[in-house]
Amino acid sequence: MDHMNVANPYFGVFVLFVLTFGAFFATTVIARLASRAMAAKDTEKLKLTVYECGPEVTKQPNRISPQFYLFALLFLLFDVEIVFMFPWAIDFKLLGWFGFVEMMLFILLLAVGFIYAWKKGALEWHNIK
Amino acid sequence: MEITLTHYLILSTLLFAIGLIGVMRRTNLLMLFFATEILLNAVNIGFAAISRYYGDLTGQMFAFFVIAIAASEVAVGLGLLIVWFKRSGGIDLTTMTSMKG
Amino acid sequence: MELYLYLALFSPLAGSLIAALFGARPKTLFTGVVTSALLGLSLVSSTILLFYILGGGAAVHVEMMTWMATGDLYIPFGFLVDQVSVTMMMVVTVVSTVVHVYSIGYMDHDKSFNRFFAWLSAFVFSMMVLVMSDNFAGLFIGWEGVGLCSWALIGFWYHKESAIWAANEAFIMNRIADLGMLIGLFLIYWNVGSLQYDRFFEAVVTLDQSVLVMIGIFLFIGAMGKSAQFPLHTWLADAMEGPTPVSALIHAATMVTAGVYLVVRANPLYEMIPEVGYFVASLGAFVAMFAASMALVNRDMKRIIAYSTLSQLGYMFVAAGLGAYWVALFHLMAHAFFKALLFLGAGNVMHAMSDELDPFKMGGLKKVMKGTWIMMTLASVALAGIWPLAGFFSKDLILEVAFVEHHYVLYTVLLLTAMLTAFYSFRLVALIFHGEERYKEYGSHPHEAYTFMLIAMSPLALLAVIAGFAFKGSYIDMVTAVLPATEYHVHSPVVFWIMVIGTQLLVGAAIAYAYKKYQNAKIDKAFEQRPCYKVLFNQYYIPHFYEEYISKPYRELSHVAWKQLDLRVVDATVDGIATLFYKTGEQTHTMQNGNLSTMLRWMVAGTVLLLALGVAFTVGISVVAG
Amino acid sequence: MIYELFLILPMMLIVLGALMLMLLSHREAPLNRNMLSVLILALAFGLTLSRLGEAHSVFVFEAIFGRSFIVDSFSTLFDLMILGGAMLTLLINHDYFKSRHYFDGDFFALVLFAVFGMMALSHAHELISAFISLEIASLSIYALVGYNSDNPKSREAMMKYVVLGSLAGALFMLGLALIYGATGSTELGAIAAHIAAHPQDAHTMLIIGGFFVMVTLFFKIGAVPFHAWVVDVYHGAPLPVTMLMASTFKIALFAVILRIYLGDFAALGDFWSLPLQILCVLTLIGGSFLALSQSNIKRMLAGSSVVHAGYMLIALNAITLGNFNASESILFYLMSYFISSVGAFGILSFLAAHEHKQLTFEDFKGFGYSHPYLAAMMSIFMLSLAGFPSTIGFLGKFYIFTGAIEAGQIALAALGIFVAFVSIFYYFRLIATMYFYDTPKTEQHFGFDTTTVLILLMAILSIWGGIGTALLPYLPTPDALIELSRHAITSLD
Repeated sequence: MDHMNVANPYFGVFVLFVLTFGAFFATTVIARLASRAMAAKDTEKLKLTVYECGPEVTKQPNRISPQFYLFALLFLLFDVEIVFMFPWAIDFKLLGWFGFVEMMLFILLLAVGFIYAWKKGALEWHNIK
Repeated sequence: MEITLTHYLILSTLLFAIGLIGVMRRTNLLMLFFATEILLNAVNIGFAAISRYYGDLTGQMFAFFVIAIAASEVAVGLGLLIVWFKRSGGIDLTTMTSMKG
Repeated sequence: MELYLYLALFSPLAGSLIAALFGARPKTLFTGVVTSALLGLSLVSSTILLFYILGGGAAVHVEMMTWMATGDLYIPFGFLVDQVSVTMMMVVTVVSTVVHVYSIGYMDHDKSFNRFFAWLSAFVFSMMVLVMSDNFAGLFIGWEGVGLCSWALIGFWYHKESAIWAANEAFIMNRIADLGMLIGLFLIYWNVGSLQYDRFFEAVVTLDQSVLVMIGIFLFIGAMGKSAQFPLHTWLADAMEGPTPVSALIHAATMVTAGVYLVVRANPLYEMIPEVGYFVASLGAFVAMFAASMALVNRDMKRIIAYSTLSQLGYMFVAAGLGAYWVALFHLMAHAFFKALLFLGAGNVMHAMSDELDPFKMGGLKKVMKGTWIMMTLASVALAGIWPLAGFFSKDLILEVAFVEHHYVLYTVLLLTAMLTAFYSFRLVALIFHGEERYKEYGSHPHEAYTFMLIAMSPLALLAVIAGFAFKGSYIDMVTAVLPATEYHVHSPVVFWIMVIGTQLLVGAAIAYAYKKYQNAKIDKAFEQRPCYKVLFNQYYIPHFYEEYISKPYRELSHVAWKQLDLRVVDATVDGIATLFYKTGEQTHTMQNGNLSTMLRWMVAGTVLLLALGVAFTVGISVVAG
Repeated sequence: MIYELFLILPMMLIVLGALMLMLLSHREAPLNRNMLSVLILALAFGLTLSRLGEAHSVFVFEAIFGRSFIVDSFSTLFDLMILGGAMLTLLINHDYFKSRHYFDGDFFALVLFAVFGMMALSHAHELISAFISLEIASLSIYALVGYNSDNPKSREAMMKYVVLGSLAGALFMLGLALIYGATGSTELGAIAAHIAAHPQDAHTMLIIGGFFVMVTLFFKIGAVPFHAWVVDVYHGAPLPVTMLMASTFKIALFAVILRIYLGDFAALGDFWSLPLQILCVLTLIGGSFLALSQSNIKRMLAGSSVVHAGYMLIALNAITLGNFNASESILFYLMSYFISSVGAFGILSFLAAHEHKQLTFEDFKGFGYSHPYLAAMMSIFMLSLAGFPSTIGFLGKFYIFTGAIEAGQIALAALGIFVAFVSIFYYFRLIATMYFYDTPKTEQHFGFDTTTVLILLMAILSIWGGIGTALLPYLPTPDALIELSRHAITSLD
C-alpha cells in the first residue's frame, strides 16, 4: 500500500488552512468594504430614528416554552444512540448471545439515563412556569 | 471522472475550513455550535472515505463515535444556551465579557 | 566535637521556633530571654570548637544527610568546621548574642516583640548554615535564608510605606545577584559534577581557564548583591529602615560580609584567575572611596554608618581580590565588632532622641549619655584605624598588601579613604556628643539606655579595643593553615615606619579637622549650595538614575507592552489586514479581552502557526534526507 | 478473566458509584454525599494501591476491546495520583460544600464521571478510546464549571470552555483522521510498528495528524497560545472544580501525553522538538504575563498554572530529544505542583466558605495577623510554587532543569530559571500583602477540622518533600517517589 498516495493530497491540509485564514480576512474586509460602500452617506441622525410618533418596536415575545427545547435535546441524545444499534441489528445473528448481552447492557445504561431524566422532572410537559 | 479518495479528502478538508471560518467569524452562539458540527462532520467524511479506501470497517465505526460525541457536546452546549437565553435574553457572544484581564 | 557543631547550628533554630510559637501573641519577655540563652549556648559551643581548632585539632566534617540522591545526582548535605568557618561562627555568634540581649531592651515597647525574635534567631540559623555548609548548595540555602529573613526584618515595621519599599528593594536587588550566583553554581555542577567544596577545589586545576573565569565572575555577582557592591549598593542604605539591632547584626556585621566570605571560601578558584581577582580589588577600592564620600555629607546617622559599612566592605574586597584572603577575613572580624558596636550606640542615641536621625538636631549628648558616648568614640577610633585598636591592625594590613603588591593606585585610593573614614566618623561623634545642646530647640528629653543594654554592648567594646593586638598572632597561625599564608611585609623598615606613622598622622589630622569643623557647627547653608555637596548628598544621583532609567522605563515598557504591543500584535496577526486598512477603533482587542471570538481566533492562529512550523521542519528534514 | 476483572474493578467501582449517586440525587440526602463519594474513591484507591510496585502490563479483555485498553504499572501510578487527587480535592473542600446550597448529589456524580474519564485516559492505548475518555472527562467538567447557573460568571466560563473545547475536540478528530489515513490504525502499538517499518521522511501526514492531536492536549493543559480560556474558566468555575481542573485533570492529561510521547511516537521525537520549544517559550513568557497582571488570587493562580504547564513542557521537550529520564521529573513535578496548589486553593476555599470573600489581593491585607497559621501555610505554598529552596517545588524545578540541561537544552533551562525568578514577584506579592498591612480584625481562632487538617498536611508535605529525606530515616522520601515513577515508566517500553 503506497501511503504517499494518501499523504500527498493531504499535504494540502496545510495549504487549505492558510487559505482559511485568507478567506477569513477576505470576508472580513469585503464585509466592511461593502457595508461602507452601501451605507447611507448621509448620516443625519434623524433619518435613522424610529418614524415620528411610531412606538418603539417591540420584540415578539418568545412564546415557545423552554421545556420544548429540553424535550428536543433529550430526543436528540437518545435518538443518536440508535446509530450504535443499527450495525448490531444487521449482524445480530453473527454476534449471537455475546452481542445480545452487550447491547442489553448498553440499553440498560441508556435506561438509567432515562430514569434520571424522568425523576428530575425533565419530561413533565405541564410543569411549565 | 472517477471520484477517488483524494476528492473525498479535499471535500472533507474544505468543509473543515468552512467550519473554521464559521467558528472565527460568527458571533451568534447558535451559529458557533453549527460551525463545530460542520467541523466534526467534515472529519466524519474523512473517516468514512479512508475506511472505504482501506476496506476496513473500523473507520466507519469511528464516525459513529464522532456522531455520538458531537451530539453530547451539542446537548451540553444547547442546554447551557437555553439557560443563558432565559437569563440574559440574547445569544450574542459579544455580550459575554464580564471577565477580562 | 560533632555534638558542639550541632548545638552551635541548631540552637538558634530552636530559639526561632519557640519564639515563632508565640509570634502573634503580645509581648512576652520569655521569648527574648529564651532566644538569647539559646544563642549563648551556640556561642559557647562555637567557642569550644574554636579552642579545639586553635589547639591544632583537625577540621570537623560531618555529613548529616543525603539531600538528593537519584541516579547520577548525589548531593550530600554536610557541615564543615575549619579555620575559616570557625572564625565566621565566632563573629556571628558573638555579635548576634550581644544583639539579642540588647534587643530585649531596644524592642521593649514594640508590640511585635516576639515576632522580632523569631525572625532574628531564624536569621542567625540561616547565617550559620551559610558559613558552616561544606558545599555550595548548603551555602546557597543559607544565602537565600538570610535574604528572606533580612527582607522580613527590614520590613518589620510594615506600617511604614518606606520600610516595605526598602524591604522589597533589598530583596529584588539580591534576587538579581542571586541569579548570577545560581548560574555560577550550575556551571560548577555542570563542569565538576558536584557542589562539594573539596571536590570542586580539587577539580579547579583541571578546568579550562575560560570556565573558571565564568564561574568566578558569576559567583562574584552573587557576592556583589549580598555585600552591596556597586552598582547594586543602593539597597543597603535604604535597608536602614529596619530596627537598629537588625542593622547592627545583618547589615553591618554578618550578612553583608557573606560576599567576602564567599570569595575567601572560594580562594582556590580566585587564585587561578588573578585577572578577576584584580577586578574584584579595583571594584572594592572604588566602592570604598565612593561610599566614604557619600558618608561625608549625609545627614542621617544610620545612613552614614551604612555607607561606612559599604566602604569597609570595599576594603575587604581589595584584600580578597589581591589574594590576601586571611587579611580580608581578619578585617571582616574586626569590622564586625566595632561596626556592630557603632550601630548599637546609634540605636541608644535614637532611643534617647525619640527616633531622631539627624545629627544636626543633637549635640552635647555626652553629658546625658556617658556610656554610649564612650563606646561610640571607641568604635569610631577603631574604625578610623588608630593604634592600638582593632581597626588599625586590619586596615593597615590591607594598605600594606596593596603597597607590597605594587598596586600603588589602589594604595592611594585606600589611604585617601582612610582619611575620609576618620573624618566622617568623627564628624558624627562631634555632631552627636559635643558642642551645644541643639536638641533643646526641638524639645527632646534624652536619657541614657537601660544599663543592661550597655553591659550587653561592653563585650563588643572590649573586642573592638583588643581584637587587633591580642589576637593577631594566634589568628594568623590558625587561619593560614587553610588559606594561602602569604606574608605581606614592606622590606625596608624605614618605608614601613614612614607608612605607618604617616597614615596615623593623616588620620589624626582628619579627626582633628572633623572636630574643629563640626564641634559647634550650625548648618552651613552656603556649603549646601555647592554642586559637589549636592552630588554627594544625593548619593551621586544613582537612586535617581535607577528610578528614572530603570524602574520608570520598565513600568512604561510593561504598560506599553500590555496596552500597545499586545494590541498591535494581536491585531496584526488576527485582525491584521483589516486594521491596517480601517481604524476600527471599536474596542481594543487585547489578548485577554474576555471575548470568545478572540479566543477562538487565537486558538486557530496557534494551530496554524504550529502546523506551519511542523511542516516547514519536516519538509526541511525531508529535503536534507532526500 | 477474574484477574482482568480485578484489574478494571476500580474503574467499574467509580462508574457504578457515579450512577448510584446520580439515581439517588433526587432523594433527600440520607447521608453526606461528599463523604459517600470520597468513600467510593478511597475504595478504588485501596484496590489500585494493592497493585503498586508490582510490574505488570496487560491488555484487558483483548478479545473484546482489542488492544485499546491497557493496565500497566504506568497507568496504576497515574490512577493512584488521579484518585488521590480527587479524594483530597473533595475532602479539602468539605467546608465549602457545606457553605453553598447548590452542591447536590448530581455534583458528586459528575465528579465521579470526570474521575472515570481521567482514569480511562491513563489506560487508553488507542487514540479513539483516548478521545472518548477525554470527552467523558471534559463533558463532566463542562457541566461542573457551569454548575452554579445562578452565577453569571460561572455560566460564561462554561460557555467559553464548551465552545473552545469542541473546537479542540474537532482538531483532535481531524488529527486522528490523518493518522488513521497514514497508518490504517489508531492503536498506539500499530502506529509505532508503522513508524518503525517506514523511512523517516515518509511520515509527513502522520506528523501533521500528530500535531493536531497534540494541539488538543496542549489546549487542555493550557499551553500558550491555546491558553485563552484558562484564566476565565478557572475564575468562573466553583472552587472545587477549579482545583480539580488545575491539578487532577492535568495529571490525567500528562498520562496520555507521556504515553504517546514515550511509548510510540518516540521515534519521531526530532520532528516535535522545534515546535515544542517554541510552545515552551511562549507558554513560559505568556503565562508569566498573565499571572503578573491579575488582581484576583484565583486568576493569579490560573495564570501561574499556565507557567507550571510550561515547566513540564520543558521536560517534555527533553524527552523528545531522547532524555527519557525527564519523564520522572514530569511525574515528580505533577506531584509537587499538586501538593502546593491544592494547599493554596484549599486556603482559598476555607476562606470562601467561612468569610464569603471575593479572594482578591485586597482581601488578604493583614491576613498574616488575622489568621497567622493559615497565612504561614499560604506562605509555604507560595514559596513552594515559586520554587524556593527547601520546598518540594524547588526539587521539582531542579529535576526539570537538570533534565533539560542533560538533553542539551541549556537555553530553555535558563529561560525556565528566569521565569522562576519572575514568578517570585507575583507569589511574593501575596505574601507581602498578607504581612505588610495592618488589619482591623482581631486574630481568628484556628480550629482543627477536615479542611484545615488537610491544608496543614499539604504544608507539611511541601516542606518534607523539600528537605525531609534523611531527617526521618524510615519514612518514604521524594526519592522513593522518583523510584516509583521510574519503575512505572519502564512498563511503557
